Amino acid sequence: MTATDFERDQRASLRRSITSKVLWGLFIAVLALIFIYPVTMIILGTFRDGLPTSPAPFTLQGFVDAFTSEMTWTTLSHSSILVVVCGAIAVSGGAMFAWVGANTNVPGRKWLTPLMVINLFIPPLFHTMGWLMLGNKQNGLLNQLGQLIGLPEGFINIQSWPGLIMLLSLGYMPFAYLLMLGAFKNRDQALDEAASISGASTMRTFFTITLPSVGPAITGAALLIAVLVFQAFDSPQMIGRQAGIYVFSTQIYRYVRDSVPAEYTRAFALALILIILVLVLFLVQRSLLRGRSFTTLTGKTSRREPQELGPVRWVFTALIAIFMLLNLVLPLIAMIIGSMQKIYGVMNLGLSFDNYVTILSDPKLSATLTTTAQLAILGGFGSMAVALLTTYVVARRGGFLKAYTSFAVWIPWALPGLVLALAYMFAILYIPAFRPLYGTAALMTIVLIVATIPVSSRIAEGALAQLSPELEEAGAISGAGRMRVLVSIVLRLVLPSFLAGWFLAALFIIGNLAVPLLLAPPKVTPVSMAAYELFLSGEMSTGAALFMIILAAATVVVLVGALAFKVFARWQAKRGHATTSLSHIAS
Amino acid sequence: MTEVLVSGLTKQYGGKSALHGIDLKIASGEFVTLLGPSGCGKTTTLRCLAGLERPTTGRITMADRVVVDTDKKVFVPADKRKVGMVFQSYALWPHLSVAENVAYPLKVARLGSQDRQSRVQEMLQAVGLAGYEKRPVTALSGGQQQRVALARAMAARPGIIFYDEPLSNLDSKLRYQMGQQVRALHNQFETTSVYVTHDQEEAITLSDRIIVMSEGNIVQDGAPADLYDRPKSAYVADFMGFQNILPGTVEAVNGNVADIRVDGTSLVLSGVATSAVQVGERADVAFRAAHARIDESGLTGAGRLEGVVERTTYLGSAVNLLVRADGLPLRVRVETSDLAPEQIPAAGDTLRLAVNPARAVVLSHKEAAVDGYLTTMTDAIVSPR
Amino acid sequence: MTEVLVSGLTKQYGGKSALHGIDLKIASGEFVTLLGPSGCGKTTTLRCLAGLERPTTGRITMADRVVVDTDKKVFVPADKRKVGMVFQSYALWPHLSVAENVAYPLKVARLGSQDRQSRVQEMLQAVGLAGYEKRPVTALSGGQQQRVALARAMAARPGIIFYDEPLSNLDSKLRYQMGQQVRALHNQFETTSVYVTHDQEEAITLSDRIIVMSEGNIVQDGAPADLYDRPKSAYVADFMGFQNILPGTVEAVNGNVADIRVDGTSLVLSGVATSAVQVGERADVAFRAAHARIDESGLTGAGRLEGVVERTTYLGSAVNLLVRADGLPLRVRVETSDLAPEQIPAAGDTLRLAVNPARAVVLSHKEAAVDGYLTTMTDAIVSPR
Amino acid sequence: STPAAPDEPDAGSSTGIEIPGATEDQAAKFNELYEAAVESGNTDIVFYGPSATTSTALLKVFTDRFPELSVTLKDMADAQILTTMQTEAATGQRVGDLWWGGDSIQAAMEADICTPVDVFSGPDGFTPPTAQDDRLIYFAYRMFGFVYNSDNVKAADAPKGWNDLLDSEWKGQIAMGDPNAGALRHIFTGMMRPDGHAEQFGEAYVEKLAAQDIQYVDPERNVSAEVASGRFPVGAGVFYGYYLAQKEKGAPLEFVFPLEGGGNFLSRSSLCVAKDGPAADATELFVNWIFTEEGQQALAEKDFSYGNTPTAPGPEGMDSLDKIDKLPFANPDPDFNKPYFEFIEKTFTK
Ligand SMILES: Nc1ncnc2c1ncn2[C@@H]1O[C@H](COP(=O)(O)OP(=O)(O)OP(=O)(O)O)[C@@H](O)[C@H]1O
Ligand SMILES: Nc1ncnc2c1ncn2[C@@H]1O[C@H](COP(=O)(O)OP(=O)(O)OP(=O)(O)O)[C@@H](O)[C@H]1O
Ligand SMILES: [Fe+3]
Ligand SMILES: [Mg+2]
Ligand SMILES: [Mg+2]
Repeated sequence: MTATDFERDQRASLRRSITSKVLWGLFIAVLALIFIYPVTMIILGTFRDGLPTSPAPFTLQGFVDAFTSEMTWTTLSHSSILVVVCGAIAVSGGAMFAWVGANTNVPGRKWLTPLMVINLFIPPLFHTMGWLMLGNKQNGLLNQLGQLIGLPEGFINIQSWPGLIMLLSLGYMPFAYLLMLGAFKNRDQALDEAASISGASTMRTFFTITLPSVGPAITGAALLIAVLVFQAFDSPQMIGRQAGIYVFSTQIYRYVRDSVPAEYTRAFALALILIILVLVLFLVQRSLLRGRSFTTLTGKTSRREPQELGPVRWVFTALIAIFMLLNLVLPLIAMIIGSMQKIYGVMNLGLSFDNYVTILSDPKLSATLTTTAQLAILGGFGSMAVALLTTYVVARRGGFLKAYTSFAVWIPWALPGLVLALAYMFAILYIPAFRPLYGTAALMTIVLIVATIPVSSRIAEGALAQLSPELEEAGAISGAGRMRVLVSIVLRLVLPSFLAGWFLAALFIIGNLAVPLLLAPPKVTPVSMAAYELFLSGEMSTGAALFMIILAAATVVVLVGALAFKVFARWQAKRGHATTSLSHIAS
Repeated sequence: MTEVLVSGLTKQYGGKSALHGIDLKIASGEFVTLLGPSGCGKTTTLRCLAGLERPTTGRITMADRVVVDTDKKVFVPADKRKVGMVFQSYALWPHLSVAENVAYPLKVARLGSQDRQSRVQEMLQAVGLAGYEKRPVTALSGGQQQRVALARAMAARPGIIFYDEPLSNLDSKLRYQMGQQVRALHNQFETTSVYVTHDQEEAITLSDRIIVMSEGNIVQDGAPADLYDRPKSAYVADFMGFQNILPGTVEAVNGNVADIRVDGTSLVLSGVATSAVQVGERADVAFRAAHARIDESGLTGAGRLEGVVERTTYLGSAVNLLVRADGLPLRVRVETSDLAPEQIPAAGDTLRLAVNPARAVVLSHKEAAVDGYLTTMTDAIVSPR
Repeated sequence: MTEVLVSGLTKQYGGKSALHGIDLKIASGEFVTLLGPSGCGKTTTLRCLAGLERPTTGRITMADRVVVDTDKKVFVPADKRKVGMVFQSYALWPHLSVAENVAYPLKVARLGSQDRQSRVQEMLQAVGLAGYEKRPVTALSGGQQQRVALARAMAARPGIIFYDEPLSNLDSKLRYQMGQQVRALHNQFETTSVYVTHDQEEAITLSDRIIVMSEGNIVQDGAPADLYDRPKSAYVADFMGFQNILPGTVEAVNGNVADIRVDGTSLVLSGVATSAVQVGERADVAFRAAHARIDESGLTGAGRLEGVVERTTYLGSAVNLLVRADGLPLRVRVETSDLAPEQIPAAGDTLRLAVNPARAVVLSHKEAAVDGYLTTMTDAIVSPR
Repeated sequence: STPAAPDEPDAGSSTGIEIPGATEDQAAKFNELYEAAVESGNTDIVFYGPSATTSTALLKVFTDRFPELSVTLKDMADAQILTTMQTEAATGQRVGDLWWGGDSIQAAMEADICTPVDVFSGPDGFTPPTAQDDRLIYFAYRMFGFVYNSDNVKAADAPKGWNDLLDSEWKGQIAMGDPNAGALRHIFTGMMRPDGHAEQFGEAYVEKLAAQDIQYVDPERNVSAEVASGRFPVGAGVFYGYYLAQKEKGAPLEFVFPLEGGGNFLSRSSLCVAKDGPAADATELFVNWIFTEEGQQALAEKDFSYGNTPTAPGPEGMDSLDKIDKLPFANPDPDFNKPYFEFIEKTFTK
């Protein structure tokens, strides 16, 4: 051994350790800036009235007001009812469909995943608008049909507690389904067979074995769905006032939009309560699962044959059909009709394509389409990239880095889009150097990315869980450096999931209304906002047409994507590679 | 307590047959093992018996009850058959504790809580897991999980228990212990057991009877010693660990002993014919590595040969030799306890060997039920023990 | 080509030590096996050597290069060490074909495309997978994947290759074949090999030297035959398959042979002391089931005993007996080739046995590095072969 | 760039653009501003308003007149406009040029957000009514009435005034915007104010109306569409412009104004001009254009409002302002409104 060799290695070791410290420091700082710092604004905002730029003093008033106001407790109880009831329905329904789709021989199960994915295309705004036309008490299409067959007048009233519950429950079911599908696909079906051998009937097996054995997936999905219901804005906003239902997101909206001047402290105090609630939910889920490992117990996997169900399977087929009818077909039909009416919901003025012509010939409206496409593509990519990076750090690192990163990316879970947007606005106002960011598309894009992180993270987790660290270590052993391993092995292997996640995140960005509402620059109008503005100005039928155009565009993207995927898969199959499918987004 | 009768059992997946008409009779209290290579249909047979799979055609009766009769459209599903099963993957329920796992079948059978508890205790005692009741099953080692699976399968005292490669995930020490436990519990509770494995040692050690399967058919069926000593086909011989299987032609028959000239050589080996053979007929002669001995007698003739050691592998108590005799590679195993260290043959040594004609077998090609098997067998030339 | 020196290697996870100061020297071209039960630190040692894990303290040099020196803050990561590794899970990259997998390390090493192709060809030839270049690795059987992993590890001609239980996923036949291939390739390319397994047969068959580990320490280190015949502690003896390990007191010492009175009985057994023992000292006597023989001589004295057969297990070429002698359960294995069928002992028979004193070993308690091991050993009373 | 050539040079235009009804001085000033705007390149005026887009047609008249200029209309709630303009003022990232809204323009109350504008146009001697140190400029009045579905309700049966709404026939049938927001709460406040119609309506009336099981439509602007679609037979407190937008599409709608028995409400349309707005010249030009003959005409025809100049025409077919029994205009002072708003909120919470 020559001294110089040794010294070289020693210097290289030092250099590596310094570079890695610097890079990690940078990583920590960026996470702090993007995820943690803006949220501290909420706490600050709770105690300080007005914008950060105004010289308002610190006050406990908003906080006290929030807790002494009866409205706060009404809001809390209404939100809680919705979360518990809708969460329970969405998750159990999603679990049932996931089980049907993954584990059984129910006819029509092959259609479930594609239909559920299509279902995700329909943003809540349009879903609600569709149902308003179908199910309003006075002249909803379904009520009119019902009257023809002799049902009592107004037998369906969508603008009511049951109506809102149905909308939210069914609305989140596709997402719950996709969250749990993977768990049902990967579970060992022998667990059910063992119960059957023990003499348990199919029903008993389902409730005592099948469901509990996917505990983490179910509670994980339940947590996410609960958070999403807490944050739900569009449906409660459009239905809640009529039905006298007040929830966190709509109340916060009222405080910052309908009170003049905006009551920030009350809004932030509500947001703080919401954050604490979500935190409690999160801790409950953690403690439920603590000390248990649900990983598959075996080395060898057993066969995955669908479970043979008796005639009962036709009941499930019927359930699939009913669900799709209620959640996809009917609202879509309503939207198609609505998009061709002169006045949304007015039949006797005839149907025409005027609204489509209006959109395509109005440069401002057609510009929203390109704006949205750009936002969705860019934001979806950014969201998936950030999710993948942070999830990777969480999966491969221990100690502080892991805890810190998972905490940071957890934050957007707890914040409704509106609060998130407000927090970012305050955050840039506080630091003069950031102020030029105000009113830029960049800021809106960043916040949209952050808002989509919970969804993208789920997908990234699923993708990385399948990636054994040994695949990377094998790369290191082969002499490849970190970056090379990351690019040539990790990225390459998660590519299919990445693409699926990108697409899904893009969809969520298209559907996001709360963030653009606060942060969109006047000349950058995403479709969700354009549609909401059309809705606000009584041009709902033009809004419906706008949605149909977006849906058509998304369908084309999916079809082209699916086609490309098929070609790719066939090409891979020729080389024999196993390819991962879009249903990957499931876990 | 449970006799099983199977007749004409077939199972097709898509258009492909996995079972080609199995006929089988399992006596009450018998311990029967299905043995065969991967993909031969062992699991399928077991699952048809357990009711987890719907046979394409066939009839199965269990303790005088018809559980499957495809002609009469009878199919009793698994939960109505009162059977037990140990899954290869254990299939323990991760959300339940050890005691809850074992108690589940008892709960389903509506056993009183008092009885249930004492039965769970008894079963855990039997598998040596008393004191583990409260543990989540995920916090157990592989062997312990295996034992819980066993206790669960037996808890409701089913008349018949199915085991699907229950030990294949264990290391050899644990495998042996657990095998013994399975057999002990079988004896104690007088159940009927149907056991699937692809490990011949396990099959021999545990079973009353072994059924060797190949591509959806039963190729031989008999007591372990029978199969071990007197395989009827090259297929079974290979499976039973005959390391040397040499094709040739019958030169002479004396009673049940036949002499075979090995193809392409001048070697003549004698062995017991496991079915009638005639002079001039094609047949294989097969013998175990341990049934050739170093022969200092200087005699020549059938069963004696000379060869050069090509490779010596030290195994502890024995050495494995690869000997080339008349161009033919032969596997020979010599116990070192018989030899001084300097006597251990080394590569390059010339050895004279004698094959024990009472232990070698002559296998008529007529019994080679599986076409084309011989051609693929070259892959299996060397076997570990 | 690569000598490895390890000194004072420790590794802590959280506050818990997985390695307690390993000192090790591996000669260039040696085939060394780390042997030990699950959790004893084999993988950790291997990963520290490979650079996948950062040791807590210690120094490692590899081919005269200091790759780890925690005092001087030197740590050369895996990608700079020029080593090869075969992972237990193969760790093949599913998005690459067979040839691409093998070519990856060569690409990283900037080998020209011409050379690369010919090297890949050569490696695939060596592992018997020529013609499989274009296949995706996912379309290979387990054994074939294993061989690709092997080819990949060796492709860049690293001076040292690490194997982490590379064969544990394979069935016994394939395991044997692949083990031979590993060794053959080791010889052919003259690499240094460090091999991890928990299977003593595998360790004995393949290695030049075996290192037995227990709870983060090395407990014995030597040639396979050494460990097989002369374990120094009950721990190693058990691991090496001594089915009978009996605690007792030294009664007499003659040269290196000692007589032990087994606790609680009047039995006296002789064996070779593997380290110095004195009369009156506590020691174990251990012997293999195969080293007791049926003894018709009628003699009595050290090493001779009488017992009643409690259980007979037919194994094909041998029977395992459980014999109760003076209250002590002993495992004895009798080759059936030595016996007529009617001579095979049955349960209830009284047998006279002799234990070969040249094969039995006497193990001083001082060598029982692992405290408390003897008390837990009762679990391991019976070993399969 | 040169301004587009006018059809025909006119006395009122010294350079390019003809300003109908403007004096020569005024026209010169207009063209000066126009040139300055065009020269600076800041030709797009950004409007913030709770319903800025309803003025699209009005602004078309303006941009037709000044073809190099354009407008961007941004609908936002009052509170949000305030936040936005405050933020823009604080960050210096000015985007909006103009707050364009109804009665309660808060931005004008804070000194740094808006700025006074010199109004030189209009009839001789005219100065528009202003408030908040001239930062807030009133330019028109918008009327609020009832709508009814003419397919389902005969003109004779339609409610003609607020008291008609108390008829049991309309229980559960009246569509209304959120009484806690927009113009409605100023209507109810006006009914209760001692300086308003307290003795005529008062709190008792408001309570009786709330007991009619009012159906809220969110947003308020959709009341006409909902009545047009047949969901509700009548809507109350509806801005005339919202009604006309649906009517023009052929909706079976009729508007009732003025209402019998008083209770007519007019909101004062007002604007405030952002301080340091990017298109300052164009904005000043626009504010002045509103008070020209053409601007006032357009207000009546396109925005369905009563203009603010003495000669301003009213919307077609409507009585002139002085003939209408009006509720008082909204009071911009939050402290003044507080007790009324609280009463309204309490009364209308279901
Ligand atoms: N669900 C299925 N669909 C299609 N083919 C199947 C299915 N299950 C089994 N097979 C085929 O049937 C044949 C028998 O399979 P089986 O599982 O019974 O084999 P086995 O003897 O248990 O093998 P192993 O030892 O590998 O478990 C195989 O060729 C297998 O590929
Ligand atoms: N990443 C880790 N974090 C904490 N403890 C660990 C980690 N890796 C290993 N250990 C612990 O260190 C000890 C040694 O583990 P190691 O993996 O080296 O065992 P092994 O001998 O390879 O066992 P096996 O045969 O089961 O693979 C064990 O007690 C293990 O639990
Ligand atoms: Fe084995
Ligand atoms: Mg099987
Ligand atoms: Mg290990």
